[in-house]
Amino acid sequence: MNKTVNQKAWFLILPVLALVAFSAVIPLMTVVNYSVQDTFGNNKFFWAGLEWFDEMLHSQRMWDALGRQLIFSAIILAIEVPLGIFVALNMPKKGFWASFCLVLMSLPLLIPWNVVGTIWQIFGRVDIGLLGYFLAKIGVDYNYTQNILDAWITVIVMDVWHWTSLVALLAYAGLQSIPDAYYQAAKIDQASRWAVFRYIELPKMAGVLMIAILLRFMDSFMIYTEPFVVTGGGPGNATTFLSIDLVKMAIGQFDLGPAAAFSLMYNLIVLSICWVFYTVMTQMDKRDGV
Amino acid sequence: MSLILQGVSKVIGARTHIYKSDLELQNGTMNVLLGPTSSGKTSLMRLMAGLDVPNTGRIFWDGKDVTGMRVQDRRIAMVYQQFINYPSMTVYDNIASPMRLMGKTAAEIDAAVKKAADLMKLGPFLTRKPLELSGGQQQRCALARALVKDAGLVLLDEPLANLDYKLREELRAEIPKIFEEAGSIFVYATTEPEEALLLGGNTATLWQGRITQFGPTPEVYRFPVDATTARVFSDPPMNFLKLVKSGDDLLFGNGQTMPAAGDWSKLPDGPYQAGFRPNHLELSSYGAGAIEFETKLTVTEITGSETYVHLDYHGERWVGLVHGVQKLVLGRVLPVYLDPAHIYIFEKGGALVSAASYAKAT
Amino acid sequence: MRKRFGINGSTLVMGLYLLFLLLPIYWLLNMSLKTNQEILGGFSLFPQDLTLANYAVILTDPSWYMGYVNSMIYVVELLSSLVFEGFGSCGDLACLGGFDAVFERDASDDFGEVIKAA
Amino acid sequence: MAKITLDNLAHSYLKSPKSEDDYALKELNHDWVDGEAYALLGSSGCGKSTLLNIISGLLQPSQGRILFDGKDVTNAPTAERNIAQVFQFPVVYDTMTVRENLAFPLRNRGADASYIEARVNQIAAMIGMEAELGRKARGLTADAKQKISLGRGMVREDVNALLFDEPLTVIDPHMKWELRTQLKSLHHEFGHTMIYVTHDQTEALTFADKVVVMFDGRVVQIGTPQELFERPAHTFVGYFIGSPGMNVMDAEVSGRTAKVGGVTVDLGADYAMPKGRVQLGIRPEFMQLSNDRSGLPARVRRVEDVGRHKIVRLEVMGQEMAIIMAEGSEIAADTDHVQLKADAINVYADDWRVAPKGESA
Repeated sequence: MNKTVNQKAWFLILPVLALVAFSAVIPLMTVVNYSVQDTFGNNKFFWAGLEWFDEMLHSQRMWDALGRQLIFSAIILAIEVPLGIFVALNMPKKGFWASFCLVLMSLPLLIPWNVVGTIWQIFGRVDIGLLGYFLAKIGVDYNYTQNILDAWITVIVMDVWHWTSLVALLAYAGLQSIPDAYYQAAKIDQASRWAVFRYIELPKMAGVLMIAILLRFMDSFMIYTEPFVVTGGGPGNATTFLSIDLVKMAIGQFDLGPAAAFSLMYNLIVLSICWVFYTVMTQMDKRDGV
Repeated sequence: MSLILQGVSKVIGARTHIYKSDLELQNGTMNVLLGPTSSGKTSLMRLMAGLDVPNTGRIFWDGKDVTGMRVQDRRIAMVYQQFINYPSMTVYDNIASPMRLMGKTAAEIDAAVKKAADLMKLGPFLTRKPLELSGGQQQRCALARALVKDAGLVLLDEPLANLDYKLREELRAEIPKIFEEAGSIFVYATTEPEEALLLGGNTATLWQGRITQFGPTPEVYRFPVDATTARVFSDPPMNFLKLVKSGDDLLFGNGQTMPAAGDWSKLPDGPYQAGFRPNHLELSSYGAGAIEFETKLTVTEITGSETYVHLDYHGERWVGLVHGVQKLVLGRVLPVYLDPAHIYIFEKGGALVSAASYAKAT
Repeated sequence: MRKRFGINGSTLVMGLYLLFLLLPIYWLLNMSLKTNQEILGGFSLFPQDLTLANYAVILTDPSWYMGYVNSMIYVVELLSSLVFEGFGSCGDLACLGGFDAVFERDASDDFGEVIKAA
Repeated sequence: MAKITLDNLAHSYLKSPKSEDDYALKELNHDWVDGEAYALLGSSGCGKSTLLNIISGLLQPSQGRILFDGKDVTNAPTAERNIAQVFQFPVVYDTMTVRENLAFPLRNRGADASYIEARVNQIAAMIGMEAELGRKARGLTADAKQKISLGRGMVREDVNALLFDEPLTVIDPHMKWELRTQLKSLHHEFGHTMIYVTHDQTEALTFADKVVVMFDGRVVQIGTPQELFERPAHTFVGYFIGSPGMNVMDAEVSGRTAKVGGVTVDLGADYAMPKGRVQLGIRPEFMQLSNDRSGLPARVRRVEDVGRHKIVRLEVMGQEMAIIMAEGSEIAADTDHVQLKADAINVYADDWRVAPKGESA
């Protein structure tokens, strides 16, 4: 293609390259560096090869954290996606109430992570929290600092509270793009409510839902602040997810080598899952293009 | 002044949108690109505009090679099938926008906008926003914008397709009048043969990415170079009939013959295809020498003054357009008549070998 | 009849969902308007002794409000670097041939595709 | 199949309409005869889609009733009315195959599998999509999708009525012919009551037994294509039907003659003395150029060759008019008059047609 190309444009991306180098490449290389070295303190390092990687692969602690992490992500996806779709389906289509709902629903999305943690930390307390107090009142023995199940429920409900609206808003945008004629045709075809959902609404939402799932997965897979504020990873290690564990290892115990190896593997997992998503999505697009 | 496309082609991915084509458009002419959807009309226009760069070939404007030149460096105006205006601007500002970009003075702009608005009958609506106007008025606004731009090349991509039938009819009559004096090159894409005829000027017929013929519109209509062009440039579509020339006779149907007189006598023996337009079939008032076909009537459609008859002739589907309101019984055998002067003969490959003799007379 | 029930169903769902979203936020607000004694002293749905003292502390004590100041500085710096980066991305587009596309559209009013795509 | 009765029907999109102008559809009484093919013809915004949506139940009228075979269905939901409708833009279920799309309305009504199979194959043959039956509908071209929509509309045999809302808008001219003819032969074959909304006069006239012309929320004429062509009840019908539309000129009418700008024109029938703004209407097909000083003085402005005929644009006493001449006919250089065919002239008073004495209604 002999398109008109302006070579000067290359100079314009230099600042970006510099910025990316400083903000991403250098930190990453530091981590890579740590992951293959060992130290006895005093800023003296020596070569350790793949020892840390080997150690981490055989570390029960990491596998446990990964297991918890996967279970957590699976649960919140299983709740937030259907709930988000359900909420989107019930949202008003237009007018004042539509804007009203949109504004209120975006509130949790605007709250900083640690504040979300604080809110739920207080909300769930038996003595002064609305939720905890009422649960105690009706005789439910609820205590997220002691009981593993309660801790999990709290962390999950908190994430659902924080992020379901995102899924709902994306699904709602997908729904809004469906022309009225589709619903009218469905009425005339005597389609059931389920059929309307299955054959009209779901296909139209599929694209945005993939994005929602990807976003929610990545975000939940890297979750740190909120559970840390609420449970601090406990009781015991019950809610110690990957990034919490990583921080404990790196900063709490100063095991820089294993932590670096750990974080690189963590990175690889996230990347490979993104790649799977990307492949699935482009395959879908290809199928559409036929 | 002219726009010349030389061996231009466009391939995107595995699909060829335009096969190697040549075209020469003269200044001050109306040029119609006629062809069905996705026959390459829009692709060709995008090449002319410089929105796409051809894979092969060159484009010359006034003798200067403009292949690969950016759109904003050419003097081009374009109007689309969708009514495209700036929604937040008034009609006045919409029309004025291209002139403002050119840095004209306020007085110049005002005069030009008023003139264009007058031509497009938009005078009373200058202070309104486009979305407060009817579809027809919105498209007039877009046309007015193209008009004031004083472009050397004005591209109109099915500008009337989204309008009501009657509005289309009115604007169609106005467009050639308005653009007559502008002295630019006009290119107008359409799927409708009748629109091409009404616009006059020159017509290029397109079929599956190829320009099958280019010439003055009535000439292309009356002397199509091949069966494809004839089919594209006929609404309802042209009817076809298989023929075999053998000696002094043309054989068709179930052993019917007609004499191979005049030009036809010179044709070598072999199979041919005859084509004729629906309006040349007659039910009654036929002249001497007309050929009779026994057909089966499948459907009739009455337009109020005329009747479309859909016929089955030995498996060929024909359409006839006959005068008056005809009450006919469906499914019956219906004799129809055709004056041989209206028959075009194409060779098996599709190329025209003998034009209808009536066409030569007009 | 059926239609009305549908609207009520949706309203109910939305009502419950919004309640779920707003309760924790309400509780935070509720807390912020109570005195420390009231918070620790016992449970109440509304502040009995409405006070803005907590806000006064936040806005007057530097050890509290410097956090906000630092956040603002950070945001301003982030924004300026984003603008910086934004210019860079433009160049990025140009290299990929997108540059032409971006400006061509403007020049020839070619926003048909954009509208179609939308 | 059913007879559809509109009783005192009117609709306004406003909550409390005040004047008649607030009504998108003005009061209307009409019977749609069982088994006939109707076209609703009018320009955009004339209320034709409103009327269609009221019949299909997608819209509740602000006043009046709709009856199917005498049964009041005004408040019945769409699904209970047992009608089929095809929309302007193709509505297909993307994730289903073409076969599933066609079978959908039958499945929803619990038809048995063998019947569905047979019926779907029959419809697929009708719309010429047998080869694509197993394919996903996603990614098909717009006209293929619209063919599926048409097929889905026709797949049920027991519908009360088939409604079409400008179904051929997205279809190529050549394909339009084919589909319209298909619809027409389907109508002959199955005898469904069909209502076809369009702004395209050719589509309306060729499709329908009876055409309902709407203008500004009002039905101005219901008639066969021939009646609409020869005896337009309103100048709008004259203008809207025919291409180009009817020529209209101011005149003074008394009895069998009219005076147009000082020239006397024979009317061929007795119209007495109509009141209001009196006009003559005559179609371009019934006017003829002359050079013997008979008729109205005229000047040829432009000749358009449309292939099968020529359209001559004239200036007649300061007004633009059109006449149609046969293909290949020549215009004499000294042409300066135009003649009107007396029995093709209609007389209008305040835009409504005046019936001559002796004409049966």
